[in-house]
Amino acid sequence: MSDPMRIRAQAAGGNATIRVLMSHEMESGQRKDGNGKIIPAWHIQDVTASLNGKPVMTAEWGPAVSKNPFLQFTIKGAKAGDKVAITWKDNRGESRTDEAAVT
Amino acid sequence: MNRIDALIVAVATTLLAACSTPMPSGAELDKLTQDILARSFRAEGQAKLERISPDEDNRLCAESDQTGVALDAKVAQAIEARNMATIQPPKDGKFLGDWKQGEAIAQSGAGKTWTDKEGSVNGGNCYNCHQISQEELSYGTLGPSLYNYGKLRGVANPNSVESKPIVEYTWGKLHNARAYNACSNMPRFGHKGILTEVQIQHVMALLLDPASPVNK
Amino acid sequence: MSCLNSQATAMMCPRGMTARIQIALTVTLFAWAGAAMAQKSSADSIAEYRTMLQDGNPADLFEAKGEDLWKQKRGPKNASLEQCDLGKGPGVVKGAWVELPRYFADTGRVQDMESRLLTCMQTLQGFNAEALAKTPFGKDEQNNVTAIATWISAESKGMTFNLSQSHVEERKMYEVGKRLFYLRGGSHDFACATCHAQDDKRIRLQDLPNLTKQPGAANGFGAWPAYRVSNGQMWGMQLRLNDCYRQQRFPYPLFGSEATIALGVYMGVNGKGGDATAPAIKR
Amino acid sequence: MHTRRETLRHSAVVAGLLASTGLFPQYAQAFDKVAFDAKTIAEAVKAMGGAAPVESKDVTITGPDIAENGAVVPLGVSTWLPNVKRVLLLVEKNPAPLVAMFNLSPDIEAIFTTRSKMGQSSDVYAVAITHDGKAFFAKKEVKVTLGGCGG
Repeated sequence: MSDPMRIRAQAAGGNATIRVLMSHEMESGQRKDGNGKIIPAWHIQDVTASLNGKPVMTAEWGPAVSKNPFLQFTIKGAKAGDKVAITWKDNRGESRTDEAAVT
Repeated sequence: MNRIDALIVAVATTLLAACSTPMPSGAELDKLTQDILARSFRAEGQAKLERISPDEDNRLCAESDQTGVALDAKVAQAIEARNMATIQPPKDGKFLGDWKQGEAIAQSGAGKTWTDKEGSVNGGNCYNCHQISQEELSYGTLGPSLYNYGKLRGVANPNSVESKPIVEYTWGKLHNARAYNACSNMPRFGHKGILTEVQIQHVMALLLDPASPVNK
Repeated sequence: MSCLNSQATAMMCPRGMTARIQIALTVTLFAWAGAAMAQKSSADSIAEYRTMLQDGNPADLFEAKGEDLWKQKRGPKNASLEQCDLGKGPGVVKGAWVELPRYFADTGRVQDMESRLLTCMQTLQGFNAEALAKTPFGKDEQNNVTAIATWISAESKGMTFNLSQSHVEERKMYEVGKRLFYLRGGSHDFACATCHAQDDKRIRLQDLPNLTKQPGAANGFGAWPAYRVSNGQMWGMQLRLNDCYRQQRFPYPLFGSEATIALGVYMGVNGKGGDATAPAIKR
Repeated sequence: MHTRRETLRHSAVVAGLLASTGLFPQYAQAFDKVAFDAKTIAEAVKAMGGAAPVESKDVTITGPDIAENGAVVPLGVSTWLPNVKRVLLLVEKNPAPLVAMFNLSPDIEAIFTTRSKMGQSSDVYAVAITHDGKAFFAKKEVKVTLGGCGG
């Protein structure tokens, strides 16, 4: 099972800046193991964000995003107490959702 | 007994009570360090335990480093003489190889660790400590810059008679730096079998060949 | 607003930008404005790169996991680590790390954070400390030890180092650590001191802290556990020293060995008064 | 200052990179993004008509000039162009150039930061695609250095 994300959502100037750290290998599919065999790609493909249950952002990622990915974006009009939920899905079909309140 | 003396005695008594054993002597601490070394490491791959039993040169230099007391001039000379005696001129008489291969050797930091396969090709680690060519921005500063090494020393033709002293000195320095500076931090590339003679020839070319980017 | 910032340049305030966006962009564009300035040295560029990484250190992920592990009932005895004595009494975590390594009367040894954690995992949770010490880095329970160490260090973030030298065993370990620090060996004649006994030196582009005194000692010692960008791994001090010795071409130092703990005492005492910055992010 | 030739080259590179993602059929033309001479670039850009990517000051790319480690290179994209549907981050010399694509909504700002792996020094591009299919881009060179002892 994957480890939880760390989500920081800070309100400022009428917006909220969202910083997310995800726990994921993000294997590129370009590396070889000790026996010279290609290590298959294993990476997050889709990221979605919602504010109080309403979808606000979708993203599609390639295998080049770094291991244990970091994402920062800004939600308009979000204020303290609002709930931000982030979901990722990887190319193996695994997914994870975590939630944080705007502070 | 005045007040200060009384205080010292009181403090000393308290300390002694708290720590039943007194602080060992320097020699005892040296011995303890050796015992701890022996208990703290295991051999792994090609990194055998003999690597933590320093030779006399290293023992003397480490002691000087640690205590901050410079080596006696005679001791330093003896270290340099011992190391000078290890330097062999190139078997084929050629001091310079191919600077391009020398650049690759200077870039590589591989070799001799417990994760390196025994007998794999070693690098020279040169850029870790020295600026060499101007193109490589990622260079260390533990050693002096070697940019324009040959040019600054007036080496227009490495095969000329005029260039002979600097060519031979550079060969010796790469082979065994401790021959010129008893406690140099530079690895003894030839003496310790880190680089082969052919590899040293290539690094020589990187530093001394007028065609090398180092001398542009 | 951000345009009034002393760091801002006219470039940060392009026409048509709303005030709202300016606020949101301040952090991101700070680096961009810097990038637009002419003739920056490579050292400046590297410093800028490091600054960009500071916000969003994946060590946070390990810190959160470590806190969970500390509180979770685990091991053969199904107990948490909440009664673990890190030197300031059972269960006291805050401030513990800036006083480690220290002498522990119950084990009769000077222990660093990671070796002390093994003691607690054995006595409280019933794990076999010897087996844990032999587990390779990055595997099984070793990952958990690293995560817990990450959390413990984070609980002391910003505090200052204050290692004890009152016990004779602590003073002995300092002296042994000092001797080990200067020990030249391996195929390349390297000592810790080869790279870490001078000010303002670097290896390749990495700054080398002078670990023999302040501020280098706390800067170096006080940054680990740290997230290693190059391999995406979290490294504790034991692994940090292990890999130093690997690169020194020495044999393999055992996990929690007296040698690595003695070096911890040497660096930690030298760093007295310096800030604890762990868990940091490193190349 | 960019010469016209450079501008055309960048436009063609971006078109080629967009084509390589397989997400934009309008760019899926026979591009050889490596060996261009000025004439073919001009022709290629002309062939794309209105769809040719245009370098724009209203798109910004953020990133370091030098990355100490290619495993983690912080990259950001932002734009204040109207009518933008999605923004992309691309690394020209990566085996798969598309790092990330963000779809906009009225609820978020067009500002994103993430981190990319880079196998070597390369130009990196931020591209904004509008609802009517136009592409606007910004470019930056990022040098990747070798750090550490390398052992």
